[in-house]
Amino acid sequence: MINNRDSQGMSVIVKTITRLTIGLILLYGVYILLHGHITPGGGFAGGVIIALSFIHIMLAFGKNVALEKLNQTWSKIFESTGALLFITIAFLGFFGGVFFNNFLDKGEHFELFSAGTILLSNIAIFLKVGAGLFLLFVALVLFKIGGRK
Amino acid sequence: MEHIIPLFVAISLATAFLISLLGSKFKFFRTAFPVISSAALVILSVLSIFLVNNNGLMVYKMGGWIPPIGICMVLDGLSSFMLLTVNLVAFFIMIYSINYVKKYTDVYKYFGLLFLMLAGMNGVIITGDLFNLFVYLEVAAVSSYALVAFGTGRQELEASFKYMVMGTLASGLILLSIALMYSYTSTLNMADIGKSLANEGSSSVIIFISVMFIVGFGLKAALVPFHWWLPDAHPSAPAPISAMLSGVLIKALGVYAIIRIFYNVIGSNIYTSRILLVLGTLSMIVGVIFAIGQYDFKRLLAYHSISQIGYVILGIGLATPLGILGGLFHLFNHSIFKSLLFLNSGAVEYSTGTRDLKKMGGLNKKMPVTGNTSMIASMSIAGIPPFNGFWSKLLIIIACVEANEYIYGLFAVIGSVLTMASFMKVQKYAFLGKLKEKWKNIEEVPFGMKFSMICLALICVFGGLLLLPEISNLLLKEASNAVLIGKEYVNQVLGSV
Amino acid sequence: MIYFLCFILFSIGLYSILTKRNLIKIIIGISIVDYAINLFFILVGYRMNGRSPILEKGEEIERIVDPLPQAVVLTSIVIGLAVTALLVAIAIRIYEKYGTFDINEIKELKG
Amino acid sequence: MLELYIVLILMIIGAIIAVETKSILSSIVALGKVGLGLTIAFLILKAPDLAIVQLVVEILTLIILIRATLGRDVKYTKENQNWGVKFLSIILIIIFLIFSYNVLQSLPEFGNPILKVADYYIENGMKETGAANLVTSVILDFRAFDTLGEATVLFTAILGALAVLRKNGIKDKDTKENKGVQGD
Repeated sequence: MINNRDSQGMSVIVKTITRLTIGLILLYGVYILLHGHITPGGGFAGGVIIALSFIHIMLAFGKNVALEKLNQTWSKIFESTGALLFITIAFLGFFGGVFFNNFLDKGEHFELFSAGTILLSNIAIFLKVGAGLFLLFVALVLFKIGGRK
Repeated sequence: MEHIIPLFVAISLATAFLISLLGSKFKFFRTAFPVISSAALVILSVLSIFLVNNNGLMVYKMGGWIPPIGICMVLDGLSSFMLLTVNLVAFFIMIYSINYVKKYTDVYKYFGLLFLMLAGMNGVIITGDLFNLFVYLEVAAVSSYALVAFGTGRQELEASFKYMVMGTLASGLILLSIALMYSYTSTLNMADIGKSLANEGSSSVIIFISVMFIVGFGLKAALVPFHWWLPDAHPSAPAPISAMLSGVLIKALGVYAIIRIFYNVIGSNIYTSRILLVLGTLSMIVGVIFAIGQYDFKRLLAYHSISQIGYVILGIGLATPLGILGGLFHLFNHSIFKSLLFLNSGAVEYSTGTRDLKKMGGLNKKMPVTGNTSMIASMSIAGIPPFNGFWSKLLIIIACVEANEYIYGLFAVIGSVLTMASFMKVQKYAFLGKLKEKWKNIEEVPFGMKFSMICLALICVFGGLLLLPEISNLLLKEASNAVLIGKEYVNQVLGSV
Repeated sequence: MIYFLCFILFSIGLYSILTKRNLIKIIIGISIVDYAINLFFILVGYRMNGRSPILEKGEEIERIVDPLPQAVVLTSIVIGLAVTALLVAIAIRIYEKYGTFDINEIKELKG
Repeated sequence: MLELYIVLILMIIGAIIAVETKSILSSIVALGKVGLGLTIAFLILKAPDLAIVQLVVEILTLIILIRATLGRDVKYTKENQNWGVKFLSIILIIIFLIFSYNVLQSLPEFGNPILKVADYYIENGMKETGAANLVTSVILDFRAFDTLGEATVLFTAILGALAVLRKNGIKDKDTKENKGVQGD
């Protein structure tokens, strides 16, 4: 039972503006993620922003378009992989002697590739949070459509 | 060897993530894998007991940072005792679940959530950091909210919502007191907090924080003025989850945290002991009085959980060596027999589809394993001599008399008698007597469920052996010593860095 | 005094949880309680005329506010979001079963 | 710190509106105002990391809450007439506030925290972890175990929400009663 209105999404104005801004939002999310150890932000904020950008597509264009870009199976896999990646990083700490050791070279301060495992952890959290929140929103929305009598 | 300490959390988390990644595809991850993983956790807990016995208290520095800077894990007698209790019960529940959850859809989510709950409990037990305790408490709590609603029926959802609101309120109070504590001591490590407080004495801030902690953790442990979510939440969950919630969750999140914070960190004083004694007695009596009138099997058991937690708190509140030993021993025994009883109720529900005691009758003839194991568990909980419940209740009552708290001892005896009456009713209605017409064709439950029930019943029968000097020195004495040393904990943790 | 304002915010949320009968209002109350606690934690770590805990090239390290409460609150915000999401999921499932968000009409259990 | 007081008072007003207004949608919007106030307060208190996170989380919360209420017949709430509960709660809250007022006097003064552990982070944080953002260095290195827990809570909540929202909880039976579409 696909509701007509949902597949059409919102008005042309909204769609056009979304098309223009969505790239910027995605870019901003990635920036926030990668510079988490130098400037404000980090994996969590980046992940939420990415999830919000997909939610944005979904609200503007309807759920089919959004689900073509990232469907539920994949987001589920991304989510679990992110979580597993994070715990693997924790296990890798045993190379440095203890659980959760930041065993990599710390590198030059203020550089993008510095701070050892922090960047990797950020990416793991980003995957988990972004995919997870999108999945959650999709579940809530799909449930609503079907739940109405 | 000290590297096994973080594994308690890491293995259970990794298991949960793997199940949620692969569980929908491969059957292995829904059946054998949880059992194997939880067996590994049981083996690790047994190892940890020997480790503590050899080395005394052990501190594991996460990421290599020394305690006040980073998070540390502390393994002492009390933690290893709690770890054994939690993981042992969880192991039997995993075996039982494989058959029981066949009626639900998306079983892998069930096992994933169950392992997340286990990870949360292990994290709470083993951590040495106050905020970290809160985080893992939330992991366990959030997964338990979802598991209560797992059946997605009307009652499940309502109970889960109620439970969730109360649980979140409790977490909020706990977090607020952690914030106050941080502002007052400027550290989050439990040992370091204890050290800062040693110089302060008891000020109004500490009293306020203590009250908030008692309310917060009291809500989690379902002590009496804060108990009213439990009789809804525990019966509504699937039976193995009820066993997990009543058997270990309220103890790991409530009782353990209360013991750790009030004995080892803030330091016990006459007021907190008095409050715990009163709350314990109140829970003991009120819980059992409510239980007597119930005809819903699981609801009755849930009220008994409140009552039995009262015994544990009463023993702990006495603050004498014997009282604490009795309280902890009762905690272990209650985990075993209460999970067994919930598993029995699940087995009955599995075969007959009802929880109403009035509709049952004579089930012993058709379900001999369930009937007999529930008989053992009932006698255990009622405190009939050879079984484990008798010994722990006896210890608590003797401890009351020794401490000249005759009134509390009297209440404990009264509670025990009422418990016996209540379980005689259960046996009479459900398992003894004449078999009703409509249950002519029911069958005993599958092997996995039987196996768990028999094993737990065996532990009930031989549980008293834990009091033998050799075993008791290894397990119970270590645990009660860890409580009794009080603020010496602080020096031991900071000393071993 | 500023701490006390924060506690007033906390009390408003508490009042909403204790007295309101609508599931969404209860969720709102829980969110307000979360906000108040987070704000309190950050207030605790603030230093008068402090600087944010993000270092920049060639700057002196001085009067930096306490980074630990910020890290802790980050965790706490995420936990708050998680709890809210689960609460909403259960609430809309309840709506599907009962057709209402009103607690007075959702009373199968005795309490 | 006058601006902080103003923001806080605005937040309190917003919270009162959110709690007391009859329309659910306005109540959610008022909650958004409180969250926005919190974001600004974080900025004033020199916590830009939190301001970003709070802002995006706030948006997400609002979307979820509005999505939950839209299309459902719950525009207005009925006022609860149970004065006993109200009276008791107010008494309880007043007692709580009186006690907390006394307690808050004995905390360290606002703006002058003790900074026992934090000094170490500030002095050595960048040297030992290589991250210029000290908050990140705390959450992903010094206290990474907390972050593992935090990520797990979110994971749990999402798994739990998917479990709660699935089409039929129990196989075969009750298909008539459960009409929802599967959540995943």
